[in-house]
Amino acid sequence: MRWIARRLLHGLLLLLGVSVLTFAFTEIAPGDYFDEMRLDPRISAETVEALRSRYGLDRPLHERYLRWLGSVLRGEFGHSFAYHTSVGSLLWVRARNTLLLTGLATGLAWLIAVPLGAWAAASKRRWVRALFGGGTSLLLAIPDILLALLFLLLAVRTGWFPVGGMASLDYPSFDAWGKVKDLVHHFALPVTAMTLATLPVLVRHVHASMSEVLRSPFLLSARGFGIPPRRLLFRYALPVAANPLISLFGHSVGSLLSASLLIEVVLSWPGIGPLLLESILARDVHVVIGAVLMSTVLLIVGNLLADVLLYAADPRIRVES
Amino acid sequence: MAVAVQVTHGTILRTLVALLFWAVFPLISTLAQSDGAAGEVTLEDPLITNHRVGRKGGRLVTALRAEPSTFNPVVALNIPSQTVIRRMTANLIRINRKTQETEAALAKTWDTSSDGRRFTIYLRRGVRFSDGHQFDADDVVFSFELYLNPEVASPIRDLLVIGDKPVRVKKIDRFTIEFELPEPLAAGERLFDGIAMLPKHILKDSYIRGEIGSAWSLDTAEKEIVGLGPFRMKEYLPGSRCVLERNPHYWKYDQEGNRLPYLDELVFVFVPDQSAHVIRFQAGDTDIIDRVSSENFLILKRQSRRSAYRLRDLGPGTIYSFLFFNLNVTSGKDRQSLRDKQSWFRDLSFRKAVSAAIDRQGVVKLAYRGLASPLASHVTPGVARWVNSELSVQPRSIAVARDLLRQAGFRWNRAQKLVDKNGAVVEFSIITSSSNSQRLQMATIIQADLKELGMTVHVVPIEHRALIERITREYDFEASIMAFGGGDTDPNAQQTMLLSSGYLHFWHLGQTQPSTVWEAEIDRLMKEQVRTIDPVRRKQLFDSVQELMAENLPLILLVSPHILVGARGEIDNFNPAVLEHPTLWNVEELFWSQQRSE
Amino acid sequence: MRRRRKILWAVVPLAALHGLVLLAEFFAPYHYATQNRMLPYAPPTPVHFFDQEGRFHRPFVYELVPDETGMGYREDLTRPCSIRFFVKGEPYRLLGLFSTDRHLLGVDEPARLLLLGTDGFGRDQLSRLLHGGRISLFAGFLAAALSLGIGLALGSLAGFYGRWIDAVIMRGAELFMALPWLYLLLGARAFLPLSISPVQTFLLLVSLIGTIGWARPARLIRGVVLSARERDYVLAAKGFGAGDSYLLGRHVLPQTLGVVYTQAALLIPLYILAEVTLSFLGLGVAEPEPSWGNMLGELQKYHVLTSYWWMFSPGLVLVVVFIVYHHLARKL
Amino acid sequence: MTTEAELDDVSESLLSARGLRKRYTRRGGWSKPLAVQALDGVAVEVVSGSTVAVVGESGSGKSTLARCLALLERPDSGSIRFRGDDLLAANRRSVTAARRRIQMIFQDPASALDPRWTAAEIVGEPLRIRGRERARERRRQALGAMEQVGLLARWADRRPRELSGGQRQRLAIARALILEPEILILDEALSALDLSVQARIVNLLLDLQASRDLAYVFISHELSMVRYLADEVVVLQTGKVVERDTVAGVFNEPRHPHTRELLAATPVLERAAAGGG
Repeated sequence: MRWIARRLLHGLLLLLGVSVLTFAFTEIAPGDYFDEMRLDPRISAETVEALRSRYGLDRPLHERYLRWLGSVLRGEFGHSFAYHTSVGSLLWVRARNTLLLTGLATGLAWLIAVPLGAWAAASKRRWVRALFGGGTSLLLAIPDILLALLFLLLAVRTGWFPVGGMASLDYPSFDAWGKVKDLVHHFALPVTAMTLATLPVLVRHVHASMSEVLRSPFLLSARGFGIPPRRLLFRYALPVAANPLISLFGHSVGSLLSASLLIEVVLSWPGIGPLLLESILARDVHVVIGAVLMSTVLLIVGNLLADVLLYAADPRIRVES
Repeated sequence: MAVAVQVTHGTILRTLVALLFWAVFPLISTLAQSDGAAGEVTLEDPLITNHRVGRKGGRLVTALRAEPSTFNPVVALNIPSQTVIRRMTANLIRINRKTQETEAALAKTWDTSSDGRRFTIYLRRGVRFSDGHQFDADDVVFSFELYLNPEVASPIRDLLVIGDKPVRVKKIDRFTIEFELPEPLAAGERLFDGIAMLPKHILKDSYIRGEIGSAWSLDTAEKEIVGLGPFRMKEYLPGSRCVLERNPHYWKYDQEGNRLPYLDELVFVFVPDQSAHVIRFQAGDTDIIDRVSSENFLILKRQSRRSAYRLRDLGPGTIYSFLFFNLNVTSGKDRQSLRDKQSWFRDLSFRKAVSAAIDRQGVVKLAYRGLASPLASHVTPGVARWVNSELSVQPRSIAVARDLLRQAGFRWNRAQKLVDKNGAVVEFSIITSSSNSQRLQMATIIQADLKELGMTVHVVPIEHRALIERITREYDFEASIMAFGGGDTDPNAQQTMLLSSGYLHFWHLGQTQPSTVWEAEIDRLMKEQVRTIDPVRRKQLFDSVQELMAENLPLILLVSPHILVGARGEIDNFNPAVLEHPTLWNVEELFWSQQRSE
Repeated sequence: MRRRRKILWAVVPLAALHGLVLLAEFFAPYHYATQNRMLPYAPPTPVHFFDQEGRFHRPFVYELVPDETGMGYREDLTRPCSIRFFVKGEPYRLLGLFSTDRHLLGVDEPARLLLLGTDGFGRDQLSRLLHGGRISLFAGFLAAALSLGIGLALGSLAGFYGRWIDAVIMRGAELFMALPWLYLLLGARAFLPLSISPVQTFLLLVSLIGTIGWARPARLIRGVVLSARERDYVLAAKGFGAGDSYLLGRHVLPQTLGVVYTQAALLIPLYILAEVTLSFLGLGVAEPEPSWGNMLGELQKYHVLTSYWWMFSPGLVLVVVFIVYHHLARKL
Repeated sequence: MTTEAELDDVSESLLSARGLRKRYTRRGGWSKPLAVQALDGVAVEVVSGSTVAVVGESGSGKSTLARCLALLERPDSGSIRFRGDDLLAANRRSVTAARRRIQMIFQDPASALDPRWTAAEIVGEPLRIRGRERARERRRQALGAMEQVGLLARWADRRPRELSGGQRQRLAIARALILEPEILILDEALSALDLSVQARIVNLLLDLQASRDLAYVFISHELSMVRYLADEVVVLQTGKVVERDTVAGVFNEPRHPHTRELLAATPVLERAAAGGG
């Protein structure tokens, strides 16, 4: 447990470092939030200056940082210039939406990847291997943005899927079954796109570690004992192949907030991606820092989770220490 | 199972609340009566509108380009916020978007003094806020106090400060207010259009606490947002939509005595992506669409024969795009190359040659697919009342451009590059906002056009904020393409750009004295028209300003994009206009002519 | 040897592609920036072999003219224009060395040979695709080389020497992976002078991205070095009196080659793609210079996405290039 | 129980180590820092042309001892003298010189040979590091060394994975021999091999010892080969020497209980080894 405390301390230091550097970066990028008002014929330059000083933008960097740190301790994570509200409340709803999308997609991708990768690794048929290799190569080679655009095109051309939003306007008036149908309808496109974007890497990894395990003497002898292939695959081989997959799982948890940015923007999902992009362009600094820190936290949690799972799954690690 | 339990809980809770309400209601109503006993007035003089009588009911859905950032009129700036806020609030006098003239709103009538400095406004009696609270002169005085308080730093304040002095507001009686302007201001009543009236009883506390800026933010409870507009806030879902419902206390009626608005609900869905706007409109998810780009308009048009919507090309709006050169006075060693180039930019022949070489028809065809108008004056044909129709669009002529350059001492070297008197090759950069694809396209077209004159032009798309900083604060650019417009059509709204001391006088900022003769003349004309009440004389003065601008080319005008909108066919009283907001400005009059076929 | 043949399957198409792209001026029928304002978004010109009377003819095309709606195009069937090889066209310098005006393909006046249609300025999409590849492929190489170079140096230092060097470098890597680099890129563009050419600007930004991207390869390389360092033959060489530089150079770094090659094959497409994101933020290659990234970025415009299928060509090329690179990564 | 005093009179020894201590601490991981005393005051004496066997269970500190003796690891305290020079106090140069006299053969030939290199390159590597000869000369000498250990010249361009386990271990020996060392430290050098191969390698080692006057430090956890090969046996337990005697002494009259345990655990394999030879 002391180890976990140490890791958490490390994480905290990392967060501090990230926040300091992010602050420094925002200084490098030219312009600030209130610059946009300079183009508004109704607003005088004095008003812009007054607003800047009200939000402390005329203060030196370190002072602004300390003020921000203070607001983090109060749980507000700073103030959004654009939304006139605390960043914490702003981010939370959108982070939830993003996690809903990526969590669902990642879960789905794992559900598909493990059996598919294992099956392809165990299969001796040439066409299975060729199809598998070709399919994953193709998916891997299609850039996320192109994938999202193709799905958009599909939605437009067929009219089968709604574009944007998580539920219909009439959602509250539907009965339970109608609600489920509506949700599935709205989630179908973004979740599929996201799943397809994460799938190939996962499948490749499952395939690689399973192939390796299946070639090991342990499994060869197990096969010799006449254990049925399916049981062999999932009861014997999979646990052995688990270690690298657990690390990968930690990684996919770590990227839950950041992986879907382009897909969210293109398919107008009300997640953190569009907000982040908009805030970067609008120099709504605190929102950006909040979002970056949030995904850093997830990154740290993901790594920690992977190590804990690894510890739980693999007795060897315990023996070593 | 869990869901079922929740529902039961909810039902029980609701029943309890209802019981409680009915038990306490008589008490509340007596209290309210005793409170308002001094002057509880029924709506004596509602505004009776003059349009086709509609039928009640239905919901209208439209998309916003971005999520509103606040529901607070005091601090709201961006278009999405204002679009929502303006449906929930009202002003004393408003500008009719179609006629571009002022008309009565919360003010039943008003008197203007002969020198144009004093306005006496008579409020409608018995108007109520959306929570049922009475509206009177106290709310007006409170609202203006808020807007004018320098500590609040409301962007609206700048409208109400004329020649460094604020407007004075005085309550005469419960329904009469007097406004006194520090200086004469032609068409001063137009000011009132931008100023929403606020409920004193709701906002007083946060104003006293000094927190008015963060009042009515996105996390404010829906019930607390109270206004005088046709709709009031019902539900806000972060990141996805906000739903407005009919304001039951609205003060407009149709000719048959039906209280407006007709629609039950007005829904704004937040769709950050332009294409998604079009897609959702095509799919029938949204009922009205505005700010359609020309390409998307053509796509919609191609399909409109099959679909139940109609599209309107309203012609040029108030936006004018232009190329301009950096004529600022700069210092510092690192700006030496800029100063060298400024010797060309300051040469009127050079600017004229550039203007003559630009293929404005090409811009219209390529960047706007035909749905834009080339400009002769910086006042667009969309502002019919003020445009100087004597001015004509400069036809493209490379020969004319070459003559102008030759006469100004430029030559062409062996590689057909343009060189100046000192033998320096003419090469400069045009910066544009990277987020605006039309301006980028215009820059690319101009780049190719000027290549025919032997000029080497670099097109540098920069991110928007960086662009603003370079232009307004650092003066670190050579040329840029920008666009202005929106807001009021009155010449007064253009002072900040036209006056040599104005902070939007981008080509040369920070002048204490006009640096050229023609800038001095524009200053004089603009200052005179502000004091002139006679509209005909004002028009003459403003025509001269436009002539001076066209002759001296501080802005090399390009085109004005058309305002393109669409609406579902069953929406009646749809009367779009080029001014903001093009489709929803008369939202209280819109109605569904028949039940939507679903 | 079978392995080598499999690698050839990836290397040969890549080499061919790079050849095409390097000699873009020759293979492209037109200059990439030549606007044809009468032909925005013209579809690919159909190539015909039989004339109106059904007689066989050498390959020819018809001139495209706006159709009645003013929104589309039709072929002007009155005048067939033959396709010819090695025609005279716009002059250029091949590889920056030879001046010539010969192009591989061309067509008789007044028609234009638009094998992949045109973009919104009426510029030939094929010519832009060929030119764009030059920037995109080079940018990918440059950025990947920088990332790998720095990653190799820092990763092997961390893995070989361990202790505090390792700790510092690895904490740095974590930090680098978490930071929002877009800001730095926005800032960097602001510092660059306005009058340098778009290609230079872009390459500077790409170098910056490449420099930033060292963390991931460094972690991988560190892992390999860590295990390589423990090998007995490293210990044995130490026993023969070998110094650190010998050990690193002869035994440890050669171990990382596999990872480096594989990473290179994965990073190059990644960085080619990074340019799309840069274009999204207005930091991509500026007009009129084409690149696969800014050409693909056109698809973000709804009307392009739905109406002009030939504008997908950069996407198709990218997918093919990526497949080949990934194949290479797997076989290395 | 042997004491260090008993060893003092052996003055003509080639390599003598006294009071070696080495402690490993493990940081990080799951629990608090863990310390292991791998060597706790170990002394070893090697006479020219003789074989000292070090036996013990795994974890008894054998490998640490081997690495310390081969100067691949630095003990925390103690002294290592080679021909009388204290190597732990000596300058770099003389350490490098001594290192070339003391060579080590590792347990796993697969890990001890760089898979990328050819046999001739591997054998010639020590020369390459010393940097006196040109490539052609190096190859000539490498082929010579290979021949000495019974490897054919036509295998010179094969890579380790193309050779059998025994051939690989011969390759490692050839590499160790090329600098003409005086001591070879064999760290479990036979345990990864088949029995018949083991026997053949043992015979090779004996031949080499006879022809070159080599000294061996033979480290093993099983005693079968030790009896056949060693002159003297040192028994290690948890970093301490518990018994030191001649082969005959250890095998016939083991004094320490741990030695008896080890002997009991060793299957009788002499016949196999002898028969293989």
